Amino acid sequence: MIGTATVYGLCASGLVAIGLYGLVLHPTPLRKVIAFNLLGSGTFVLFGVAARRGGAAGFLADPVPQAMVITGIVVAFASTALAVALLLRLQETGASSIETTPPEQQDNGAS
Amino acid sequence: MMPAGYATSEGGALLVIAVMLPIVGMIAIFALGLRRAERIAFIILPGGLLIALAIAAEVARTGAAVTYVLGGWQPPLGIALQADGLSATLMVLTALILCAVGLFARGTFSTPPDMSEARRPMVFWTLMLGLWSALNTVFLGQDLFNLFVALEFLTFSAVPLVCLDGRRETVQAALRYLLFALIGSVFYLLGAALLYGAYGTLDMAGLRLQAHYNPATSVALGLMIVGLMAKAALFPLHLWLPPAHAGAPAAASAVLSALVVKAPFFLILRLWFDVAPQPGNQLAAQMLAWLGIFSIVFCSIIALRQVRLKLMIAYSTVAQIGYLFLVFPLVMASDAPSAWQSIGWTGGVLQLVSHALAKASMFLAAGLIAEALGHDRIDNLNGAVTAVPISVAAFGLAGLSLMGLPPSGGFVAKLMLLTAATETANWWIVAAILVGGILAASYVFRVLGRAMAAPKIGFKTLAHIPLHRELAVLGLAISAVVLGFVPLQPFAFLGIGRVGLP
Amino acid sequence: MILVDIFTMAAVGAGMFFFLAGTVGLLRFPDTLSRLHALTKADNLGFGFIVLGLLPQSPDVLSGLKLVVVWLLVQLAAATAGQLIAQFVGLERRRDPAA
Amino acid sequence: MTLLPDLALVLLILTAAVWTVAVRDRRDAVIGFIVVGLLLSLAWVRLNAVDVALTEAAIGGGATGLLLLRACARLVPRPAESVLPHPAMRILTVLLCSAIAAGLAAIVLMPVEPPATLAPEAAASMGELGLGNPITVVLLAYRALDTLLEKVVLVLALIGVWTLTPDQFWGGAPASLRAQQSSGALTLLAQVLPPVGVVIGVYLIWNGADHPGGTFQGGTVLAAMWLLVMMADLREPPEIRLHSLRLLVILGPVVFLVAGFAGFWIANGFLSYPPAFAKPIIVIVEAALALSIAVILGMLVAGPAARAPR
Repeated sequence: MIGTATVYGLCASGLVAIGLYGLVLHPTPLRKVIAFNLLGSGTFVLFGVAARRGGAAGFLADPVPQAMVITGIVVAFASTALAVALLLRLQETGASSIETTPPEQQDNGAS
Repeated sequence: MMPAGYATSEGGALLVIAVMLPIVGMIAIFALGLRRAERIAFIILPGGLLIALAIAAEVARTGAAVTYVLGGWQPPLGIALQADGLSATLMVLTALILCAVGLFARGTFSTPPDMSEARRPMVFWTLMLGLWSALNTVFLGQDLFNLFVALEFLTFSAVPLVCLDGRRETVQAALRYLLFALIGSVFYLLGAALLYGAYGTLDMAGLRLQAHYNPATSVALGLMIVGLMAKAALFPLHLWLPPAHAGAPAAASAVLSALVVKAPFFLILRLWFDVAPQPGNQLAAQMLAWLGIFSIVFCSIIALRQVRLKLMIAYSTVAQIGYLFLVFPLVMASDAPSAWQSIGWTGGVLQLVSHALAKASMFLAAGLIAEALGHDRIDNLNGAVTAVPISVAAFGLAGLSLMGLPPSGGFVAKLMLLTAATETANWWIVAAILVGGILAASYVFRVLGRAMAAPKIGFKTLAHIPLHRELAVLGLAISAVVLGFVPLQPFAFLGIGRVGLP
Repeated sequence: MILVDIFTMAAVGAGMFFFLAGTVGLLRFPDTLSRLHALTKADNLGFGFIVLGLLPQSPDVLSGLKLVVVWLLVQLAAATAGQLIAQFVGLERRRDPAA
Repeated sequence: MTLLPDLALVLLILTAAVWTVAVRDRRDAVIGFIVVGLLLSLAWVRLNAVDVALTEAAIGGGATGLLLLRACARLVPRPAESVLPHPAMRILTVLLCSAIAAGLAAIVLMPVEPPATLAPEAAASMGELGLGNPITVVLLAYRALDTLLEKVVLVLALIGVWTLTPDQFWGGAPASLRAQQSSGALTLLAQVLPPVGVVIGVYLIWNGADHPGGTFQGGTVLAAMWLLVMMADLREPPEIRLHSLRLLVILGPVVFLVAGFAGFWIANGFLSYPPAFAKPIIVIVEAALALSIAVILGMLVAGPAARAPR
């Protein structure tokens, strides 16, 4: 018997796969960041599924994983903000992709 | 099912202070900023060192783990912090290295007199303190979600340090580092979600009692370990590390290479020995060791081919981290009564500690050499020994540890790993340790040979290096050497507070 | 009680019809401005009907008041968004009259 | 039959997610992502997680969406946006992703019986604190350390973003958020909405003690109001050297820390609250945190300083 939680569990698996695909294959950082957020959302839904299944003692769902998800969403936002700031700064300094020459050939001057 | 309860022990409050003190300092700098950054940091640094030493002393005195249950809420609902012998050791190590790095950085990240606040000092010192608190949380945390927050805390402190100078290459390196770290975190969190769904707890002690082999547990642990591998830069997930560690200012590189990459390894160690159902999976252990072997051999060869000193040291970090992953099959095959009484375990921990000291010293020495010569091209290092003799000496002493030559902590660590590998007939690991040592010797002597060579005509030193900075570097290198005088046997201290498992 | 429920069903049903019509318009109309027109009209009416239908179901005056506030806020936001999109379209047309 | 709406929603979410990853234009991808976020908040309601639904709508869809849209606007357009790598690499990635998805799906399809949960433990201790919303209790009592550290992470993220300021601009203000074309409608909205929005934000924070809502949701609404005012050009982003700004950023963590350390004297240790005063302490901490969150979110969206200090 498939319940509501299971349906969303499958949704979470799908989101993880889609997000990971984008994260690995997209060459530009902005698209990678978007894909990372999809991947993160899938992970959070997985916590939500555990929470929904764990409803007991008068609670419709287990509050502990739900609270974890709230913390996780905020951290994911902070990561996105930092990544966006980095990629905008990268554009200002002249590069537009994180795929450039291998590090061995880069000119890392004295600090 | 409630696991054996945690109880706040006598010195438990020390753990809270170890985590919170750097945060207080960080907040104070952020709010008061304005020229006081360095002064505040130099109040926090010795304070934190004292706390770490006190915790280690408390663990040694009581012979048991020091515990603090936050808010009195019993795990798994609440969160507990716990210091056992291993975490206390790593906390002292962290405090020592941060103090040395602080001494090294003193004066270089101070605010110019004509400014009310400058970017680099303010950012450097706040992030350093943030990093410290994050590392302490990683070493003390007992709850997998709490540890996720700690890992993110660590990432957010470490990434901006990489691009402190704002050059294109370093911003690029920081972005790549951030993306790898985020993938690692998400994989870790995925595993945590699966474990919660299966057992309704993320407390390590609770999981240890309940966990058994089933698809959920295997997939969860697999995802978590892969995620942590990306953060620890194990081959083939190491590509982010060299540009990031080479691009950061020397003081930051030292901390990143010595400590930050050790945190995810520490968590892999804990997942493997404290959470996963025992005995561990043979195949997985062999795979981790093989990735370690690849790290050692490939990245040592790449290090040998580097033109820049800092990139060479960064590749050497990836290689040296490879040694840590040899521990898993060695411990599993050992016939010691518990994992932490095996020679492989002790060797692994000692490798972690001695590499941290040696690598911190090496990066700082490279920083001073670069400051004095104005560049860090290895082929052009002639005369470094006349400009910064103490730093070159420190580089050489630290090099002993990387090569595994006596007397040094690295020698003892590698000898222990070698002994464990021969005892358990893991011949590939024996070969990797020997080859790794030869390769490390080649790249260290290549640098030393150049640095000791007579200066070229027209050679002049660009900057005068204050003595206290060179002494901080030498201090770290000597500590790495002194570790070479420890007895060649498992240490009881590292086993304190570890629950007895076969 | 029955009468109230029938009223709710009728009103919410009407609201859903307008939403459906708006969505069809959004998908089928040829250019941005007429799509926008279809969407905002349907939004206003559809959402208004749904709030109207739900009002008699609210347990106390405060909840009813919240519903009305939600309706007002959505109106305000939708109107502004519609304005901004229309302005953007105008800007594009001036830049490229062929579009 | 009862699963039909859920199945439809899941299908919509996955379609929007595929579109987000596959579409060529990056602005379309951002819009796709916002759509996923909004649909996900519906999914959270279906998972009986109203608190998470509010957070997802406010931060996941709203704030992240705004951040990404702003990034799109500032990035130079690139013709070859989605040049896909070698087919072999793509096939390999598809296989890897499918394997992970299949593994997760298989685990989801084999739930443990009885379900693993901490709900009974969470319920048992709720009475001691006098709060009605279990999520707030978990966030501010049982797992207060996580929440405290996460606030510090937000401060660090802000420092990280500020690190990217060019040296000559340190201390100055971030780039203006105003649109290229001023719009009367936007200005009107920015004048009318904030008073209402601030009330709603405060309501969410206050109400969060006993009902869905709380610090993050309320704080994000406050941040949204501030950002709206900045976008309508009624206010410029503040200079990052401002003392008052710095103090607002750390207000939440400081109040939380003080409450935590006070526990050593007035209760049983760090981050523990005396039962009689638990609720007022938690509400004060939440209020301070929400204010800091609002300021930090706003400044994170505004980005590093881009003008020299005046």
